[in-house]
Amino acid sequence: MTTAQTDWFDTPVQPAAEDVMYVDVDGYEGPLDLLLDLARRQKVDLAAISILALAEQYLAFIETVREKRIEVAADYLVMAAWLTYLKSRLMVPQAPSDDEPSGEMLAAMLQFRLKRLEAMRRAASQLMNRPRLGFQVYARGMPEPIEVNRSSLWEASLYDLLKAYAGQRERGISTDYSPIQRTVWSLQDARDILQRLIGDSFDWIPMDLYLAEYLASPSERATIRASSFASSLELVRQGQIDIRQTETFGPLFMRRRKGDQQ
Amino acid sequence: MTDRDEHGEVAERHLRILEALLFASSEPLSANQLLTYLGEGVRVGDLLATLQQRYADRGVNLVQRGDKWAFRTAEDLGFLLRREEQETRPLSRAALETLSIIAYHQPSTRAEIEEVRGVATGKGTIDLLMEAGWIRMRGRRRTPGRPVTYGTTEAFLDHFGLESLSDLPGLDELKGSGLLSGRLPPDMQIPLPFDGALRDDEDPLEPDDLGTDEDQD
Amino acid sequence: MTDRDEHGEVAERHLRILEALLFASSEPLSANQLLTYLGEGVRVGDLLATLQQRYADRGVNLVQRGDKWAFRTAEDLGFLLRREEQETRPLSRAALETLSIIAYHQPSTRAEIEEVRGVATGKGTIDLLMEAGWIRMRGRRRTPGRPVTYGTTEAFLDHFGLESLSDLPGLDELKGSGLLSGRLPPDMQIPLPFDGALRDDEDPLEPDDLGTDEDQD
Repeated sequence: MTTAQTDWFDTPVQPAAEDVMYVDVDGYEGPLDLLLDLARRQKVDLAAISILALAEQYLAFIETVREKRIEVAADYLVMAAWLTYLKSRLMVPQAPSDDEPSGEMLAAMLQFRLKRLEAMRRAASQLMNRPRLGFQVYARGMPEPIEVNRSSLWEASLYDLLKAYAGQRERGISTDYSPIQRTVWSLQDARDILQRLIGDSFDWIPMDLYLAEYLASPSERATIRASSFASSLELVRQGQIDIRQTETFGPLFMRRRKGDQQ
Repeated sequence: MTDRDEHGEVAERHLRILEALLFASSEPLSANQLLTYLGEGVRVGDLLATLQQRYADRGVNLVQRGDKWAFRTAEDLGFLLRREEQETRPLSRAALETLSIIAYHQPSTRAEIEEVRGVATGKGTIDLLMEAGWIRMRGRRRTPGRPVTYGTTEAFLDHFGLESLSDLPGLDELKGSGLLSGRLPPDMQIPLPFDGALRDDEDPLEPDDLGTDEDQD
Repeated sequence: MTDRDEHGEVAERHLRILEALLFASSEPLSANQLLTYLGEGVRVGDLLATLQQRYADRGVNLVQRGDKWAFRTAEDLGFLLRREEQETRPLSRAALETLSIIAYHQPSTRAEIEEVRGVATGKGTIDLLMEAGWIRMRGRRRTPGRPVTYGTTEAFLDHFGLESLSDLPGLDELKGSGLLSGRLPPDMQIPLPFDGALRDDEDPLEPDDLGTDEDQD
């Protein structure tokens, strides 16, 4: 296992055996790292390690640290609890009815994880000791970059050009432009007018006839018709008038509704 | 005979073009990139093999990195060329471990890295390796939370002088001992580092995916 | 003979070292600089001459620059490292507006363009249109400051599918197509573009006139 390679990892300073219990937990990268370090001190192959002894060492370590009233990160306590459980599983023979994993299985799992972590560390170390680019191996020091001469082809259509021109000329015109005021009949106005015109007439008279006076102005025709029609529907709903149309697109006849009103 | 001469002349010209292009670039170039300078139907692979052989004993070698090629100084001259410069910032132990776990287990998620290390991985560690250009986000694992999967890059191969992931040191031994598996070895199938496009259980990253794990900050 | 073999082997090794050094160096190296890597008494000059000869027909050559040496792409392959690329981009609004004013009002000066646009026209916009080949400097206006006058080119007509400047639609046509609204002051006019050689108030450009406006930046 001893290799000539330098160990790339700054392994925590190995304290003398009797000092082991006083190592600060801060030096470790988590509980697995601590376990691995403790295991290494047993100076045997991880495959031959006593997981029970390792668990006891870990628990003792955590105990000492806590006695010294040093805060221990939760990770370490979770591992401690798990190891306590592992210990109990290892020491108490498994009942046949017990379908929890056996102590041996749990121990094997932990051993596997330790071996895997150690393997990954060794792999990292081997990677870093390879002839790396920029350290032992070099790329061309004076690369000759590919020169790209980029020329732009501009896109514009005659339409774009004319629009741009017209837009500017219009922008330049002094803005005494005022929007055309459109007369709009509000629904309320239309309703008032309609009520007034229909009055008490019980005869069917076409709506356009009622509105003839107003419809004379072409620019207002549409709004008058639309608003009046909408208002007439409201009046029908309120039971004030009746509406009738005898054919599609035919004239709309209106009259005051007869009935209980009087 | 004139025919063969002519053929040799054309090949020689192609080899010169490859030399020029590969010498000029400090980054590895793919056969396809090179092909655009040679013309349709030229067998770049054969030319590259010839060139590699020609330079095999020289002070500068033609090396393959993933599916790309580059000229690099010969490994055995490293001791001579070694410059005084130190690594600007040596990688932390956490970063190194994370890198090797990703390299040997890829595609791997953050949770898997943490499982191997037995400790939470700071976001900074992954970021640092991404910034170094050695790892990349590959996709998302098709499991709850859809965690991001990480893999190594071509720059990783280039930096560590590997032709492909199968050159990772000690890979066979690790494979044999079942240490690349997530679980206890015996009857388990042992996965190999995978740098293909996407594995069955991986989804591609969306273009706007920033790689934030849904269940993590 | 063994002696010569050994000699050859040492020389070969030295050549490899030179190759690697010259390849990896970020600047040309002198024989003296190279010597420090080879050891006392080595005839660097001879080695460099050998190396130069070996690479003479290759895609990269060993060249001497002053008293220093470097690898460089063979001159006849330099074209590989240059590439022309064309991209099409839409013309910016500022450029379109400027171009359209020049088209209708030519010959027009920068001040006149700015008067129509109501905003200052950057030198960059004019340069861009000149580069695109759509406008040219026609001459200088015979007014204080002697500003440069601009006009359109043949390429402009070509690009926009016009046979001549008189094909540019006039006021009525612009109104008819809805590009200009009906509510325009009655005195509004659209100029007829002038496409003669020089107008009465224009001077020709001197051959060495770079077109710098005297009263501007």
